[in-house]
Amino acid sequence: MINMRTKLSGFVTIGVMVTALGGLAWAGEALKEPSLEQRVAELEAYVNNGSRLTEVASKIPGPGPGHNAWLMVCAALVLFMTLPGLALFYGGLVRRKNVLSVLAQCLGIAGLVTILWWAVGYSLVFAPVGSILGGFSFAFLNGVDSAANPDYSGWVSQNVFSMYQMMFAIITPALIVGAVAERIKYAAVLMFVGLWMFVVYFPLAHMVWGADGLMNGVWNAHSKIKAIDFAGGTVVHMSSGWSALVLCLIVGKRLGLGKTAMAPHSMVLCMIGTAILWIGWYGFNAGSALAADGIASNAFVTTTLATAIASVTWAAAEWITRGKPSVLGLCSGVVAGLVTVTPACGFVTSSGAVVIGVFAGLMPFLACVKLKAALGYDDALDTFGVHAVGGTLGLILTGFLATAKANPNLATNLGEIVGRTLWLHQLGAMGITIALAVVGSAVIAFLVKFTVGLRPNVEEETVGLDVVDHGEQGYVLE
Amino acid sequence: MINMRTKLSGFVTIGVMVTALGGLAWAGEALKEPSLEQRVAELEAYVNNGSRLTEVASKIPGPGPGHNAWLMVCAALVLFMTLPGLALFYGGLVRRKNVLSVLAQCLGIAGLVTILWWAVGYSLVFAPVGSILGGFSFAFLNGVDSAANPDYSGWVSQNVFSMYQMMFAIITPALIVGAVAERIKYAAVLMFVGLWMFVVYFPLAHMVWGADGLMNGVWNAHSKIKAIDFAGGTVVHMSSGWSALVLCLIVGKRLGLGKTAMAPHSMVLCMIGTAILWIGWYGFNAGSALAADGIASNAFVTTTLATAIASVTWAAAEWITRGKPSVLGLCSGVVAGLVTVTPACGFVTSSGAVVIGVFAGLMPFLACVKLKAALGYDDALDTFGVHAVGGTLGLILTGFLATAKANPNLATNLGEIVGRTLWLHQLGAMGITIALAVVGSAVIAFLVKFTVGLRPNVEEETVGLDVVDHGEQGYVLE
Amino acid sequence: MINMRTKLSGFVTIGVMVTALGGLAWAGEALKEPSLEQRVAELEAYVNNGSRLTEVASKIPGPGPGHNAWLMVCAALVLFMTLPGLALFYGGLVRRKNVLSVLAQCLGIAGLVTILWWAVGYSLVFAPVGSILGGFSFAFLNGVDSAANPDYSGWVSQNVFSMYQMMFAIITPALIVGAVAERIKYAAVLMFVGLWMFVVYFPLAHMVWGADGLMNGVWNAHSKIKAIDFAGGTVVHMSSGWSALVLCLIVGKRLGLGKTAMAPHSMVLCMIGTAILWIGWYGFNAGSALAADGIASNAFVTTTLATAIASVTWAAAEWITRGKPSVLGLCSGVVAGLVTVTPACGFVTSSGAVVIGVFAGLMPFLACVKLKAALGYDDALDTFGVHAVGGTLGLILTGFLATAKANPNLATNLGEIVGRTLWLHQLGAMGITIALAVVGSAVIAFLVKFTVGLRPNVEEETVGLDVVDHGEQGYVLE
Amino acid sequence: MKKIEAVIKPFKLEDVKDALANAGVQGMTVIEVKGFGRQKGHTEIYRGSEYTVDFVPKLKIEIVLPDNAVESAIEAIAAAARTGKIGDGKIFVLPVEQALRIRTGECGDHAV
Amino acid sequence: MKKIEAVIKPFKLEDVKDALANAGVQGMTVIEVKGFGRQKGHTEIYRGSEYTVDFVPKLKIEIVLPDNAVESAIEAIAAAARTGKIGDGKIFVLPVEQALRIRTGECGDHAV
Amino acid sequence: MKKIEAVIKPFKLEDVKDALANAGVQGMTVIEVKGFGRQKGHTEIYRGSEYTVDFVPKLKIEIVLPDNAVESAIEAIAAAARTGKIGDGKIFVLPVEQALRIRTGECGDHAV
Ligand SMILES: Nc1ncnc2c1ncn2[C@@H]1O[C@H](COP(=O)(O)OP(=O)(O)O)[C@@H](O)[C@H]1O
Ligand SMILES: Nc1ncnc2c1ncn2[C@@H]1O[C@H](COP(=O)(O)OP(=O)(O)O)[C@@H](O)[C@H]1O
Ligand SMILES: Nc1ncnc2c1ncn2[C@@H]1O[C@H](COP(=O)(O)OP(=O)(O)O)[C@@H](O)[C@H]1O
Repeated sequence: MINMRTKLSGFVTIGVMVTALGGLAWAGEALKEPSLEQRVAELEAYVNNGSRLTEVASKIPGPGPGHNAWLMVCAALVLFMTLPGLALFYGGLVRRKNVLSVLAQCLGIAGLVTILWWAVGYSLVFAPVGSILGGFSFAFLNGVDSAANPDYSGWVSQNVFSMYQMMFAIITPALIVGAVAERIKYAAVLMFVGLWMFVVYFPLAHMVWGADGLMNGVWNAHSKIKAIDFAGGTVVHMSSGWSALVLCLIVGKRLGLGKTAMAPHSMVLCMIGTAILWIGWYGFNAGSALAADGIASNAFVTTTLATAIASVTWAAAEWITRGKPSVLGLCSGVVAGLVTVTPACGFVTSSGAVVIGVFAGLMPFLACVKLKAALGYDDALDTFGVHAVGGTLGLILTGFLATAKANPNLATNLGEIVGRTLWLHQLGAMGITIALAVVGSAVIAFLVKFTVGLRPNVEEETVGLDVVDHGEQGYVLE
Repeated sequence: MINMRTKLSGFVTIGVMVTALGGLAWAGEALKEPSLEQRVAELEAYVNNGSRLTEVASKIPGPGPGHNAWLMVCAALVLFMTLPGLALFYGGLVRRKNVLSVLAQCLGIAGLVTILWWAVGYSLVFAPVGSILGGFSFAFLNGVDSAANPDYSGWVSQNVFSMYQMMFAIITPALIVGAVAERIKYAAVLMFVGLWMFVVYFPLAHMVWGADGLMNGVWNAHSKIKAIDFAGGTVVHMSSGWSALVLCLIVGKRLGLGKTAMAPHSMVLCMIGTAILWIGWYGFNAGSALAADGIASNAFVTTTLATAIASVTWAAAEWITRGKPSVLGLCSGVVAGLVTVTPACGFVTSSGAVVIGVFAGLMPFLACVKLKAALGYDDALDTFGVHAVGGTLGLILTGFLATAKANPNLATNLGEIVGRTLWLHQLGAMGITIALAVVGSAVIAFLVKFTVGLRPNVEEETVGLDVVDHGEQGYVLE
Repeated sequence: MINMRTKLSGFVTIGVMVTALGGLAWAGEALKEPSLEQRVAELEAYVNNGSRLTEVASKIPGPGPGHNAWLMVCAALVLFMTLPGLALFYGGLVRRKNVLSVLAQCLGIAGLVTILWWAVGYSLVFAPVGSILGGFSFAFLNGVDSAANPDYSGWVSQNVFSMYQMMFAIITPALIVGAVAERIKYAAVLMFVGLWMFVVYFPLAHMVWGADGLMNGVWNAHSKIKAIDFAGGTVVHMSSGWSALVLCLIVGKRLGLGKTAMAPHSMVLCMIGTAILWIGWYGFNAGSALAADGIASNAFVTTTLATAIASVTWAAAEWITRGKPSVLGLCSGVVAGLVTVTPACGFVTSSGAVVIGVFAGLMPFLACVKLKAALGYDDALDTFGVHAVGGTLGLILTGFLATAKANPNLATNLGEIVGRTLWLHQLGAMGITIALAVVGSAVIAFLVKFTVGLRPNVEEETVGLDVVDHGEQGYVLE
Repeated sequence: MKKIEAVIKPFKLEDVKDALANAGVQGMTVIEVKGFGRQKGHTEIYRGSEYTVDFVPKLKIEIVLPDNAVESAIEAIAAAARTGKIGDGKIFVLPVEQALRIRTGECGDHAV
Repeated sequence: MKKIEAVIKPFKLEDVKDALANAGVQGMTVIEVKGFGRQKGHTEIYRGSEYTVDFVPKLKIEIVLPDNAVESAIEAIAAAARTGKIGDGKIFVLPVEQALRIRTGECGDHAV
Repeated sequence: MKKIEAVIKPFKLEDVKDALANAGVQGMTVIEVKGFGRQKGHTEIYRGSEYTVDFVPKLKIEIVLPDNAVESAIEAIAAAARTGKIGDGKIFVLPVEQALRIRTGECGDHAV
């Protein structure tokens, strides 16, 4: 839309400000005008992503354009990871007859989680007060407008922040479907995810990222467990990965597993999905700085290095152990690198990222190739092998590699433990995350099993979920 | 390219400034130097997307980095919507033998419209003076350089603004091709679009968005019709949707319609296109704030909510009425949500967006499934059902749901009518838009019919347009 | 993830500053505090992308958010060009049995080049001192942190700058594989590229873009050859294109060329790749301003115009010479336009871009269609015809069309020669680039040939590289 | 028993199927094939390269049926598949010695 | 020599192949086909349009073999392909007059 | 009339087509098939899973022609398709009882 808003902007921003500062200054009691020096200091605070002045009225009460633009871009990038990134990454790996079911699951989860997030999810995660779960003050995005919420990000609109966080809440349950692909009812997926958000995601996200969360080591001085997780090793990858394992055990193996070929129907789609995941992950990781500042810059670099190195490592492992590096290996390494560096990216240096990349290429490789074969569970698309193993690995490596050189915020509440006992706190967070995911998912899975049911019947599974659950075919190529 | 431009930048920006302010201060007559207070105020104006100082020389005469970066990103995102977003969304829905014809149409339209826009289009839409059509002062982008045009956006380069708007001018006619897909000559598409830009698009865009436009309710205090349309409900969606209906009636039905199966050849491509449309639409909607400010933040949120909810609603309607939610239903809902929230996104709150989302899921669903079946026109890919119906719906809902709480600019020229009679003005804009699109398209369609001709012959249509018009095949899979 | 960094930011930025300014002020000897006027001047410098104050301590020592956000986005966009852009553009053009080999080459090159770049590449290109090659001071990204490197970009983190440049180093060798697609061993590609980076890319990039580079006409006042190349006509396109010609001559023709059909297996993938290349190229070209300033704005516009016009021109040439415009023609025109405008985009006006677009549509068209047929080399996917021809053409046209009106930086070191003898310097740069690429590639190709070998055997080439080199199939559609 | 093999134009499948159903035929098997014959294919051009695609996509219908049903089936196919333009296709009849329905084990005319 | 043509359900291919191998059959050719018969297809809905896809994907197996091997091959196929549900498919036997192995030029029973 | 069915290696199609044209054959039908025989397929590995793809892509050519043309056609195919390596394929000859050109209604030898 065209605007000549210039003349009106004073008005605009004052409108915004009144809303924004409502909690600080009682309506009616106006703050004093700032001095010229204070105005300059606030402009500098914008550039530095520093704290706003609270004792005087602000001349720039809205979001700061550079940071706000960045977070809008990042929110779009994280959505891009799910739609179509993850949908293609997974969709390419299933058989042709089930490709649409994967796309429908990703789309349906995006819609469902949006509604839950709008209604209560955002509030349960980011509203005060509580160390396990937030409150209801932001329900229906009440009061969540274009002003910033200084508890989380000083220069980004809170409504943008809420959408950015929502994109994380969307991709997390979507990761789970990889483990049970090709053999779960559409209704079962939606019911499982709907419950899982309340039982696992919202509490975990609040505990790790909520300003008063139990495990928010960086920002909550009173947190019991001083763990750190920059962009979601626990909340996103461990939670989905461990839940995926439980769910796929309860759902059972695909019909014909081990007897009929279940080769990916399109490695091309899988590779497109991988590339989109990589690009989108910059929004996920560097965006988690919630500003376009130096910490974002650092996260951008560590993400890139760990990912590329994990990709090479995985492919090299294949080349050595079987004589051929595969596209799926290169892609799996990319995803494993991205997953593993996620909790670490804003806390480690580029050298730390290189170390993470090597581990990220090896451990998930072993999990997918050796462990799965040894134990025999049917984690169809390796959600457990990549996300649970990678996320757990990353969480622990972060405990050892995090350094205030990479992120000075680590020196505030955690100065005593970084480089020393931090890894113990990471283990604590690991334990809680796994326990919550495993127990929560098991309970929900049985609930679904005995209500709408988990699996299609044999005939349906043989025909494929696309036709059975959606009445469509992925390709009509005659 | 590498730069050490730092030392030169004073020079650079002065160069820009001279050009930019040419119209305000006569060349030669230098403006006074600003005071320190004025300099700080101008920096604040940048952060706030407020108005520049005009009475003194500016120390920051170029574009503002945060806003300018944002609009470059948004321009790229809107192009991404057409190439490859819309091309895939439509391309996946046609039969295999016509997929390339759709891609060629989108690519060809992008090229053709770029040339028209560069030559006269931008000028006819955004140059003064006129309430129906602009003038020629910006022809060949004359004088359109990196300085901002304060009539439209104070902190974004005018040349970036011109490209951003061009991307809208590209996608609009590309939307039309969905209705006549699989049965129209390539030359006919290009000729139709070439004329249509002059007859329908340029006037409509000027009337709605031109600073002195007839229907620019927000910014033109003298506008006859005080309509509001944030990102293109009239200019983009209604214009293309109603034109599509007319064109598909004149072109006639596809050979064999109703007898042979015309199922989408690749729902996978269609879903990829949908996802790209969604992502790109953030550039379309939030970018229409022309700044990374609080209004953009709000548009980002309303766009997300309406889209996700419309997707769920459409799929739920399918689930209820036919027993299965389909991927095409989820995708159609996404697009319908995006279309319907387009005119509203910068003017309504998040609650308003939820209401829009529900309507957007239902009305276009009914139009595509019931209305089309009842009336029997062959709108092949439902351009009318989604874009005309969704755009019209959105325009009217905006009349009821717009509020100065979401966008304080509504309080300036429209304080009297917002929340009261605004919807009547919306109806007025609706009438003019439909009349222009319907009459204009009919005239042009007959002109094309009797010159280059609209349809391939029966043999050609049977073989498919890819081979006939382009000498290529979409897939060679043997 | 979530932050309340606001209170800590002073600390953060001081931490960064100490590192950043280490070279300027000896540790321990603190700079003086800036005056209010100096603080305002520095904020203005941020907006203008101007030079920082060096004589006093900075209150905003970190990266500037608008510029930093922009360059992070651009770095992601340039990676997006390779993964999946180029991979799909090339992958769609090969036969079905070789599609994965192309994807694997692009992925493998991304990984390999990242490792080289991290270890020594960045240092050899951007560390002082030397006119042919840089030094080792930045090896292992030592000292490359979130502070800016004022030699290159005053308001962008140096680590982001290093990643941005890395994305160029990734796509360049990936372009080469198009010429030898469908008939080269995976190991050979990796070995060739590994050596080629040291022999061709790193020296060339340093000569053209290094602050003290031999051919850096814009910024190095002492450069011997006063050439200009905004975004990589020499470093990226000519280097890869000429190397591709040499390599494909040494590798030899595909088996059965001219006898069996080698039609693209998926023009749809090719078009998706083209669109992604176009979108990503905004990061490549407008990002090369290294700031979201007016020069970036100008590059955005010239890139768009030249690309769209080249696409139309190429398709028109096909339409005239053979009766049908093809999707491959439209796509080839897009890429040719992007390539040709690359060296010019930041130096020419929009009118200049239109001229470039027309040439870019014609010359590469003739090279791919006539020259290749006449000479008979098997440049499978036309890397030479598009990138070498387009890049060379663009370099020379830049010599004639560059103007200080578009980029005032041209007036500093080059005021005397722009518009006069600049084209002679461009010819000089052309000669050095071609010589280095041709000789370097020939030597390396023979080295590879006599060690790991270049080609698979006849049986393997017949079966296809996907199964032979990677043990996978692109599509399993039964 | 006999086996009828008919090569037809793809867009005629619906018509042929209906005609056969009317003629009492209940089962058949259809195969996508490439036909070479009098009807010519098309030319594709990709940058410098020109390819003549000299096959035409066709469908082959296979029906096994009792001897006495052959005549009417052939007539039904021929009538439904005819456009009168080159490339309409062929009908061939081959002898069949035995037939078996897997599900039931029935043999001979009962199996088809 | 005879030619056996068997239409089976796709997911039975492995079983049938193994059964044939056990019965001594070493070579065969397999074709993807669409079957029309008692077993019905499915319905697809795309926005307003409903399509009945009335074919079912099947595989056709073709084996040429000496007369004396026919019986056991038929039995092997029938046993391995049977599920007892509609759509299990058919087995047809046709006469073959000659066979030739291209590589060696061998003829007759030796060629198959 | 006879029907020749030849299974060949896909990349030999051009050569076989030319050879048949030289031998006077004007029409034929080609089908993509999967071959199982002496020639073995390949192995694919996807993360932990290994699949042996034990079919080989082949083309089947079908030609119906007058009895007296059979010999030369077989020779033409055999010569053109031979590489001497395992997997070159087979040629089978089956009896045909009737042929009809749909377009014209011509029957017998005139129809092919
Ligand atoms: N001798 C033959 N043997 C097998 N199939 C044939 C033969 N001749 C033609 N066909 C098939 O019949 C189709 C139609 O034949 P064509 O010569 O094009 O037209 P028409 O049947 O009208 O003369 C061919 O595409 C081919 O598939
Ligand atoms: N008369 C026939 N001629 C050729 N193929 C047939 C015939 N009847 C059936 N078929 C094939 O056999 C398949 C199975 O037949 P169908 O009637 O569905 O089940 P059943 O064999 O169990 O009675 C069909 O899909 C079709 O491919
Ligand atoms: N008995 C058979 N019946 C039908 N097709 C066969 C038979 N034996 C082989 N074939 C086909 O011939 C192809 C080549 O056979 P193969 O045994 O691999 O090589 P060769 O013919 O050189 O001995 C096989 O892939 C298969 O398609």
